Amino acid sequence: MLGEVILLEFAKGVVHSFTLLVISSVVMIILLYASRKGKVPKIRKLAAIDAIDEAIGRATEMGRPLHFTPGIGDFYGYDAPMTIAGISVLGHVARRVAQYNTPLIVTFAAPEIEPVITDVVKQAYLAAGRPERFNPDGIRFISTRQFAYTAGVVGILHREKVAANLMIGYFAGESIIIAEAGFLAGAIQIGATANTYQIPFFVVACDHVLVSEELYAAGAYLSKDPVQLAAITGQDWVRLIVAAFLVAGCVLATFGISLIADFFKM
Amino acid sequence: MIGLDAKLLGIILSGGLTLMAYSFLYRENRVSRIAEHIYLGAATGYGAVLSGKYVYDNAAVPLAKGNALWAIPLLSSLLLYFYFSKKHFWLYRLPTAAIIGVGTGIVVAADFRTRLTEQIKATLLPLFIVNKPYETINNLIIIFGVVGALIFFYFSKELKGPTRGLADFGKYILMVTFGASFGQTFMARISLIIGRVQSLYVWPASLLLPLAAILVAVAFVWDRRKQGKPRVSTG
Amino acid sequence: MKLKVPLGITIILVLLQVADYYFKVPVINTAAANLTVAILVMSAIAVGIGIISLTRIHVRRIVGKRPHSLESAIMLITLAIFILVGAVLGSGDPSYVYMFQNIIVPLDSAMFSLAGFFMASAAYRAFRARSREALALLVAAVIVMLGQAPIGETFWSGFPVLSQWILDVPNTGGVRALIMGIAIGMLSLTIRMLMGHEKGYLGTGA
Amino acid sequence: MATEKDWTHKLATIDPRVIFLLLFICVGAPLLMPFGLPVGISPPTTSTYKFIEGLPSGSIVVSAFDMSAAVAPECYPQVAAFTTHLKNKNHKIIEVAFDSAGPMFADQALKDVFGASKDHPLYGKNFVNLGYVAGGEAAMKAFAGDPKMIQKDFYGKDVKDLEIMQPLSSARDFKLMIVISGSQVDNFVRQFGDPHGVPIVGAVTAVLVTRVMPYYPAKVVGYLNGLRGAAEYEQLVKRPGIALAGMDAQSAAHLLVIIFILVGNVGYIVRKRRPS
Repeated sequence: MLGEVILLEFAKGVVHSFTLLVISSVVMIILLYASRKGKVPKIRKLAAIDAIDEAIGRATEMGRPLHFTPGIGDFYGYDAPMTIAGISVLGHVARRVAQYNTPLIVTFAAPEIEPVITDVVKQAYLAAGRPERFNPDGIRFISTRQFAYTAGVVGILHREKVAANLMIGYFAGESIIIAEAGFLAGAIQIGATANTYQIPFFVVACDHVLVSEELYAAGAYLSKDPVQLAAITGQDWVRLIVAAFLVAGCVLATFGISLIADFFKM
Repeated sequence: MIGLDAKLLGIILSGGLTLMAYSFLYRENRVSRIAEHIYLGAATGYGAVLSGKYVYDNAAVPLAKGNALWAIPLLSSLLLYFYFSKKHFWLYRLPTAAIIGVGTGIVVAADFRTRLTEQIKATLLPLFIVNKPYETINNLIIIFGVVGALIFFYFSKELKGPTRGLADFGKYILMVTFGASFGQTFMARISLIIGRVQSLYVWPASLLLPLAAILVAVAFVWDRRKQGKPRVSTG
Repeated sequence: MKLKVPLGITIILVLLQVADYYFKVPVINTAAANLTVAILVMSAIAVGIGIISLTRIHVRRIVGKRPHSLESAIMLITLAIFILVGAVLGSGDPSYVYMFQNIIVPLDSAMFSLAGFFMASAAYRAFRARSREALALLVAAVIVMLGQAPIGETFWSGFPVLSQWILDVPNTGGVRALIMGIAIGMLSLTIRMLMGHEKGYLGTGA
Repeated sequence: MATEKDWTHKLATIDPRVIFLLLFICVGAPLLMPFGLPVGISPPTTSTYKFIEGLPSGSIVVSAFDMSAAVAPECYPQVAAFTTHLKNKNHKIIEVAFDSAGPMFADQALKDVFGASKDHPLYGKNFVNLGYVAGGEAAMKAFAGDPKMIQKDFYGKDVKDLEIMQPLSSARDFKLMIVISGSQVDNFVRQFGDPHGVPIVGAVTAVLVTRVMPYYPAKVVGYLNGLRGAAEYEQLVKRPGIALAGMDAQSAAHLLVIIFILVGNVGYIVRKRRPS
């Protein structure tokens, strides 16, 4: 009965998408399992992520704070994965600054992510063996309104003489304002977002940029955990599958064969 | 009469706040700081009121009408406030996990289609069209641009040989994309400045313009004398 | 317990939402739709956390007589006024709309318009022909700018055409590749989450 | 190594505040004294104009204000321009808002074009401001199904008593819908264009144009591209206004930035070429 309903009412025009989603997921899951058996995947160097250490080093040397923001996103919808990826990077950053005793300021715009951020930072200080260095005043909700948040961050960057500014997560129209204000305040800057319209602004105003999907790979890359790295390899496998579809589809389209094009209409 | 005065006051207030915020462009200062904090308080307070209204309209009203199911989100979201408890801190994770589950579930399913498969579909173009050299070239740029830029992000190893060449082509396509996107947005942002300047030209806000100019000039002379060298960008 | 239960909740809800998108099963579709509103209600309730911690930070600053206490006081007073007036009169009241129109709106637009100034200074500094890639970025930006503003066509009527071509052809290719990569990256992140490897979002660091 | 006082160094390291000040002047001066550079009229603007021109006099046209205050600098001049055109052609205008900031701009447009809003003798006959309908896309769907679902207009008058609303039973009676938006037009295509066959015009921000293009010209019969679209329309309706002056400010600002980019590169390249 239920099966009948599903078969008949399988939402129209999404068969191709569902098929590809299943294939991609299966490929990624297989690679994750393979890595558990000790197959350590190789990943090329990602300069912008490696630069995070450089930024922390500089803030430490100068004895000035490091500012981290996962952006204006929350846990709902389009911005959710970017916020999550940003928080994942924050965990690694917090562990390093805990070791070096560099002051850390984290700002954000969605109140519901505050508990998670506090939790992540606290645990990172604990993991680094320095729980006493955790400063709750560094975790700052600024405002729910986009440009009020921007105004607050810009103020903090200047007043607290931030030495390193890490913007990793979801950003919209405020990206250029925060990034350029950070530059004027003399901070070394790393920008990362998967909001395509905002990447150019990070490219012009930041020292290092994680372009689009590198944001999602950053947490896994920093963890150096083979299982997580396998997920990045999984991204590459899916990328190759997609490229193969594209090339084959275009070649067939050239000769007027619409086999693959028809599949994507299903 | 009172209505008119309120209107004039509004014009002065919004003009004044605009100029206070703009004073940041000279440097971070007490005036811009005050505007910043007025803004933070006002915007956050306003947001809280709207959130309150949302909760009231969408959960409290149905609950009062007897739809008891709405008690679930209301009560479970109170668990978020265990964030302030030292002992049962972790309880905040339950509602957060629910928010994240629904929040990412929605986007993963929909975006996989609109951002991946629909894009593949749109890129299935013929590599060669007879007697249409212009379209052929455009198609080739789009197809090799998409494939090249996808390959450019290849994480598993450094690329060599022909794939390297393809990735390089992708890199240039990405650079052109970023440049074009920057150039295209500039006009929209200038439109915003135009909007602000127009609001400053309205009487009596226009009275504030010469005042602001004098203040900036004074600050400039003051800074020069204190030999606070103006910040300089690096080449 | 402290991790497995929340992880379980996330997994079930993600799968439910994915099923809702791809299948027409009335039970799932209704549940998913109601959950969506429920989640928005829950996020809205979370705003209280923000208000509490904001107040905490600024009160501490005033009590500790730290720098910028005056600004903190201004912040707290405006916050209180906007919450009280809104709660008492309602968000649709003309006085409240007036406050919104004359305080928040101008500051919104003033802050946003700083983007115009900052784009100009960033363009001057960053658009240098340091490498061939930088040159591609710079040339594309300048052509599109000249294609947008009427000044471009005054110089050469071809600028709008060339600019449109850049937007339609190479830009289309670039944007497509970017968003396809993002969809793949997002899937990879979600699978890491669902398999219990990416736990940052549950507050457990790395 | 070139010295600090070298001219090439100066060209490559101009204080950003000089740029800020000059940009402010470049925007501010042309608004006071426009120099009137001609603005070429693009096909989507022309097709919008022609579509409105081609409707029989007295057609029902809906202006849907899905705009927030943040996009007003781009979108309001468009509203003023096309509302003037609708008035000149004697079309009946129904203003409705799906963003809470919308009704204020709808009211402003009536005052600017007709000289008065609710006190105008033709209010309720030739034009109406229905105010804000909460609920996003669900509200759009309801409004498309029954435009009289709105009880009171923006000024508190009973909608069922207004003459202009009498012949309406569903969105099928709309001859055109002009969507003023900075966020999306997709929802309007889904709720009005696809199910009811209402032709749609997008009065949108420049950033949104790329998302409107896929619908043009099939479902969206024309669109106005940000402030530029408004300036083009002002020329078509022969009512030069705020947008045309704004285009001069745009030209000056764009030229300034391009000059600065060139200057920076001259400084940079000369320094690089010079033996150290």
